[in-house]
Amino acid sequence: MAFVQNFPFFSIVLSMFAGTVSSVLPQKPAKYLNTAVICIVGTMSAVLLGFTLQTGESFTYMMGHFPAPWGNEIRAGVLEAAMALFFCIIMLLSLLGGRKKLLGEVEITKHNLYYILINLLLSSLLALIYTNDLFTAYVFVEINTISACGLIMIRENGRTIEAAVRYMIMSLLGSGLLLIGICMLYDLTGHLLMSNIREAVAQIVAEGTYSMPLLVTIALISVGLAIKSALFPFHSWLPDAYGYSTVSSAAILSSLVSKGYVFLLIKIFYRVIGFSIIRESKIIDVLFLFGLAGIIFGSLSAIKENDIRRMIAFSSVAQIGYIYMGIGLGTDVGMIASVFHIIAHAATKSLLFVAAIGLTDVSGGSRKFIDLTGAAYRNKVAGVAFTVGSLSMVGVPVFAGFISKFLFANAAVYNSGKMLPALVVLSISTILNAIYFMKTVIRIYTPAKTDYPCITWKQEKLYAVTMVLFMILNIILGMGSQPIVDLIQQGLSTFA
Amino acid sequence: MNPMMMLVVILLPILGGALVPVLPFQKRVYRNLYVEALVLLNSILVFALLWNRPIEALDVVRFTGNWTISLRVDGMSMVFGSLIAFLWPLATLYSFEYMKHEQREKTFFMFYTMTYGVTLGIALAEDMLTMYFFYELLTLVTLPLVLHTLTREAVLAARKYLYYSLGGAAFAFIGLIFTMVYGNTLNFTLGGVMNAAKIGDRTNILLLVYVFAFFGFGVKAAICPFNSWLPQAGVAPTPVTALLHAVAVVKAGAFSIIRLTFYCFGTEFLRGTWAQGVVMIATIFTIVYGCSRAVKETHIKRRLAYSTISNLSYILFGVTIMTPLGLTGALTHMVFHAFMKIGAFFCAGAIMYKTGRHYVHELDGLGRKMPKVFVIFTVSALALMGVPGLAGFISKWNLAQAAVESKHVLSYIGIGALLISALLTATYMLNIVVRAFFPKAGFDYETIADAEDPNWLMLLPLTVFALVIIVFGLHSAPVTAFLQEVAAGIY
Amino acid sequence: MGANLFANYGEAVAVILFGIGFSNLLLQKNLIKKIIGLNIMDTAVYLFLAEKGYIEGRMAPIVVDGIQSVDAYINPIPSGLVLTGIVVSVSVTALMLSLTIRLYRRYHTLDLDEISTQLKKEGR
Amino acid sequence: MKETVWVIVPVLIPVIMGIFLLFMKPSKSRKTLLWITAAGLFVTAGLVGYVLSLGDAGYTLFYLTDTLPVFFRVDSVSRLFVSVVTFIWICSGLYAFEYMKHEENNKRYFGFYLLVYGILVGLDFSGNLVTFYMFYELMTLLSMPLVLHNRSHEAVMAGLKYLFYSFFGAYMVLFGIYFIYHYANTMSFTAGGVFDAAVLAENRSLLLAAAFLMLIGFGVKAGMFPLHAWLPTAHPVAPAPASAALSGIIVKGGVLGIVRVVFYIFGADFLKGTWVQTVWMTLALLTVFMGSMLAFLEKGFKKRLAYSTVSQISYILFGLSVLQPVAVTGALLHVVFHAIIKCTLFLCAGAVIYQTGKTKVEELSGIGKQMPVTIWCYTFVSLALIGIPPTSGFVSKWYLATGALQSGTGIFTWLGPVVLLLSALLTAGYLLPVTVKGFLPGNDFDYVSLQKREANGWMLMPILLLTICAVALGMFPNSLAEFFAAFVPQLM
Repeated sequence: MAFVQNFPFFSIVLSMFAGTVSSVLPQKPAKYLNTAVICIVGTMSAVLLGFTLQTGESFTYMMGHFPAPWGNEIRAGVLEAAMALFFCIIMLLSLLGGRKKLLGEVEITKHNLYYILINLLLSSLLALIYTNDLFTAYVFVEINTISACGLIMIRENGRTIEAAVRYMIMSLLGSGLLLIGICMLYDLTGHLLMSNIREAVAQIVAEGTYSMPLLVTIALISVGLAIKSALFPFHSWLPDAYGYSTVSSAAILSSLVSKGYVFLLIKIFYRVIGFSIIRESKIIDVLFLFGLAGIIFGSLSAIKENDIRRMIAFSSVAQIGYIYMGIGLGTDVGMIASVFHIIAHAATKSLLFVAAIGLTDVSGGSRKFIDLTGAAYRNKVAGVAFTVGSLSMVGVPVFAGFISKFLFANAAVYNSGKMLPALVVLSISTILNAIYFMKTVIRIYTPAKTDYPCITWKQEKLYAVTMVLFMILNIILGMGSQPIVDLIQQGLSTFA
Repeated sequence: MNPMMMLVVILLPILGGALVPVLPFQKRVYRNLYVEALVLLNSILVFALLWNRPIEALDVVRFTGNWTISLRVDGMSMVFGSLIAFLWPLATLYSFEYMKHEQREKTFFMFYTMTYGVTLGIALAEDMLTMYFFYELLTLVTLPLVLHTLTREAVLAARKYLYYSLGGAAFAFIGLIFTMVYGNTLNFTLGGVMNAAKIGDRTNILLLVYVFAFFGFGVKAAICPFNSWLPQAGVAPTPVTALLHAVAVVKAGAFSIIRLTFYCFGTEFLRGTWAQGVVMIATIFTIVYGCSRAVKETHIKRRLAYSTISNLSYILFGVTIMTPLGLTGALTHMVFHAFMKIGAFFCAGAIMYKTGRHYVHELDGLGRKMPKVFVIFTVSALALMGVPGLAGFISKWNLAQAAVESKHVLSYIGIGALLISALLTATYMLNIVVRAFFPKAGFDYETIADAEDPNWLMLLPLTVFALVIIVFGLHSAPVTAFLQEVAAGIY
Repeated sequence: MGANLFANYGEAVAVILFGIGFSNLLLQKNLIKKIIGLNIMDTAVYLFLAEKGYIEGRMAPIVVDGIQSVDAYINPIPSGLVLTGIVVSVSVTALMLSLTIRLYRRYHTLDLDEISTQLKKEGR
Repeated sequence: MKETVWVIVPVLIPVIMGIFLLFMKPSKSRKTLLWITAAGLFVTAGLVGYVLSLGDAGYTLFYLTDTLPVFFRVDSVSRLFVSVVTFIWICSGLYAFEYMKHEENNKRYFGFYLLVYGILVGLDFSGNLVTFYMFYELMTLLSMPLVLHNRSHEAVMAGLKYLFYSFFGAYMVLFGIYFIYHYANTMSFTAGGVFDAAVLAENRSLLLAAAFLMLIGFGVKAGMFPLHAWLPTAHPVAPAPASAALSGIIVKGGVLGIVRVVFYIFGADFLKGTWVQTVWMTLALLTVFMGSMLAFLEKGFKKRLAYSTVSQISYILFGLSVLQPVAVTGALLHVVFHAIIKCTLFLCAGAVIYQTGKTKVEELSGIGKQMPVTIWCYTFVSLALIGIPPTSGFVSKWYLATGALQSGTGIFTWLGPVVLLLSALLTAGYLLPVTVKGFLPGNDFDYVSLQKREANGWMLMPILLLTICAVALGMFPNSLAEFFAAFVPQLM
């Protein structure tokens, strides 16, 4: 077995270990350590990606000495590696972008704690991506939740704590459902390893027994993960959590944490239950409907919002809706679209959050639109970046958003039953997005007489560089999307 | 000619325009020279390109899958492209003078020039995706122009313009997707690309999608009920209103609809279906609606904007007849209306620029003070009414012939609508002319002593337009013949 | 159906408990009660797992006098899961409680809606 | 038919001279202005005469589209109309020399006067429908400045009203033209129609509708009910010579249009006995009666004359609508006579206004003592208009009545003549009071204060000339009658 195949395990353990270490480190080393870890993990995943692309199939990696069906396994394929790599990139960029803000918002003594949480989050995300064992998945889901909650509340104020509590409650409900679901699945199949469960499930379905319990199980699991990834109408916690936590946290939460759960769900659909069976069940129709509802209501409440951060947060609700709509289409094309949108939205949304913070900083820290007038002239980089993000969200060609919109629409056509609702909602939501994002763009480009300071990119090199990187990433996704789409396709095929 | 030229003519204005604010010009004059030279050069290139055009297409960017940004010159491109290329330098000339009394000229000329490139992109697009791409881009580059004055109305107008256009594009997008899935190819082919085998029993859905897409693109062509952005966008400086909101942008909408109808869905597929009925009714209604609003409107530019709305629907009406003749009519009106309306708008602009008057009832007696402007205005007014011997008559004639020949009841009604609108046009245009030339008895010319004809920068374009209107009106045979060939797909 | 229910009453009870816990976590206003609900929920899950794991008349797989045949022992994995689950739930509960304390210190109430109204008053 | 460019010369000359006048420096003295105008009028008249002498001449100027020639052709109808136009135009032109003294902006007036002259010649010479339509529109546009000449608020309003009514009509016509172009073999006027019988039969209802629309459309210009309202508003506000020209000539443009459409495009047989004809006749008669009734009730002098125009033109329309040779002859005769008569009436009214400034009928008592010549002329032409033998009006009405009686068009055979008689009585009723009051103001009238106010030669001469024609043509109608007899039958 090739040495590369250890990388998944290494990356998980490495980040976890880094987390524990940084508990004793002062602020700066912790920071550097964390950055280093992310970079290393990134490179490892990159290498792994190369490897898997080369071999063309996925491999399982036995932890400990017990082989399946007893032991615990890690599984890595093209898609997993790609996801890991991408998550690392986004996380790194978000952290860099929010670094200055972090100093202002979190007292210096707590910084190493912050990085602990980040590291744990990373490890848990990686585990969610790689693991081949449902119960492990559950455990890391919880770790993920806890560290995410920590990321929210690390910035001390009432809002964040309240948000954290709401977040906890919601995700605990979710994980409770997930847990009971997993247990029932275990009860049905007697396995915890995905591949084995799959065989067993196939058997069950073939015999036609236990169809009802199976359905219940699927429902429990999907609902649980849906709640955790803030699918409408379980999004009540989201605006506060994203709107008031420190910017990096917001970016990471919105672009990675919720996506991690979605990815897990997709994984379960493919590797545990088997997508054909899912397609039969009515679950995905429900998800589809909630997705549509999420798209519309998310955008609507975003339009009503008068606070730029919360607006972006609400738009996340809509975007999650897109992803579930794609899943709900119940076709492989739809799934590809969803996975691509996970990536595209992660890139765009973190960009938006970081850009927004740049704008609010030059507007006396206020996030109300009225104060943001002309902000784009005071901080040019942020202005441009925000514009790019908005255009991508609206789905203008050359930006990432267009491609995912394109893929969704394309997928929708292949499902004649859900075609029209999907397409119409897609168009309407485009209009709504245009309304609230472009409103903001015009606002920030409307000159105003203010005495707020101007910031040139020289004053904040790091920030500027991050922004540029974000934009480049976005445009890469928009223009050269083909390889990524192929990659996703390949990965999903190895899933099944 | 080398296919790369197509890319060049698109990129040259975009990049050159982007340079405008960067380059350090000592004097206004230098910048104007630069811009004019740029635009002129590009127009020359465009004509060179169109007259000996490359046969093969040019793939620029590969999006996902085999959907590419690719350019090609066919008949339609020749029509639209040459129209744009002809108008732009003149309009630029005009705007040098006009923009003197506006701020932030650099940004203005930057985007003004960039728009040129993007519009050409629409003209040269080989397939639906490319067109959609440039269509979206057009919205974005023209936004700052609408926003230019940055007054409150400007911002509101810009927002509305944006929402409408992007929203429209969103629905057009559905059409794009369907042509992609149910068509043999995405490339424009006269007669449509729909694949009957793939469609099967989904005809009705496809028709519905056509209607969606029609109205989606129709937003830019200001079809009722999506027209309200156009009059509001009149807050932009006159060169913008004249060139973009009377020609480039709105005609781009019409152009896209032509592409959609004749080159994607195909008339065989559409003719005689309920979809045709729906869109036709929409256009007919818009024709009348636009005019009647224009009669009520007292602000000159808004009045002209409403008249644009109805005239655009002439074009669309020609399209919805869905016969080659109809297309010919549509194209004729597309070309001729461009000249008539831009002429009218530039006159209005000249009046505003010279006298600062914006409302019809303020124009009394100006005819004597600014005779040249008002004579030209009268010419374009008469042309818009469709007085024989001027361009407008010809295009209406072709449209009506197409309508009669199609033997479609709705199209008979359409002719009626054309004539009613002609009458209303007479109402709202001539009442300006009469005011200007025959002020009420006892009107003292002291109140407008300061008014005078503008300088050559403004007059030259105006004169050219007037001449073109008359020449086409008296001798349109070559143009019409060419357009007929285009409609027949010879090019 | 009824017979089935009676046959594995353990699972039935577990599911009922789970329901109770879930609804508490969801509906209670008071944070402490919510946390209690959370614990009930988790416990229900453990009960469920234990029920699965336990087989009548067998013993825990602990080797005292030589290894006997496999069917002398119960399935150990669920017990393992239960342990893990307990760990997780304990940590989560701790976190929740700490958060609750924080909130209480700030707003002197345990009612979440009350707190959010106060936040609105703060207007931040 | 021989191609000769001479055909368009009389069209161009006055147009050019008119434009020249318009752009001439205001400083130039009024005398030069008048000289140029006079020159324009007479030169054009001469040219017209020459062209008429050429016989059946035609000329294709150029092509609007590859299938739309701008084409001129001189046929009998053209001859008739163009000679009337020339005659009237010269008379009221000369009259205007004096009259326009008390109006400002003579330059503009005479400029447009010449322009319209040229356009009218073009209208009469038009050889196909599109050309005709082109000149028709131009006529409307260019004659408007004559209407709103004195730029008072009501004048401008009247001008616009005139404009929009005319355009409304014109566009109805255009609607028809579109269909004709598609179904007809050619657009150029051919006696007896340009359609294949098969086509006619095939699209009967459609083409009937088109024909009807075109009738109504041209009817607007001819002041036919229901779209006559512009006429009484527009004619009185214009300066007297202008209103004379308008009432005498411009309205005939509509008549010419109807003649062309009915006899040269659709052909009489196509319309005979159709609902179109019935409606047309009804409308015509209705207008005849209503016009004279309104004139009878009207107080303003010129406005009364305008109403009388409404009714008189509908005599002509009725004559045409009968679609019967004799009646048509009558109609065409009436075209000539009414032109002359109505022109005279307006000129007289103008003279009165010019001399005394009186515009209401009841103010005119004793006017006969003040300006006897004018009023005598007025009386004579009034008699002519009423149709007392041996004056001209009698002749035309006689033809009309007989035509109607022979036509065999159901009730109209007798209803037509009855209405005509009735309206003749009314005509007497609204024209003669002026004379009566004018000469016999009654005993309470003070003869002391009154002195001679006779208009001077420039104004009297045209009036006298016209009056003589009006009467003489009535006594010796044969030449005209023969001229008509020559071509009217081939129209049927």
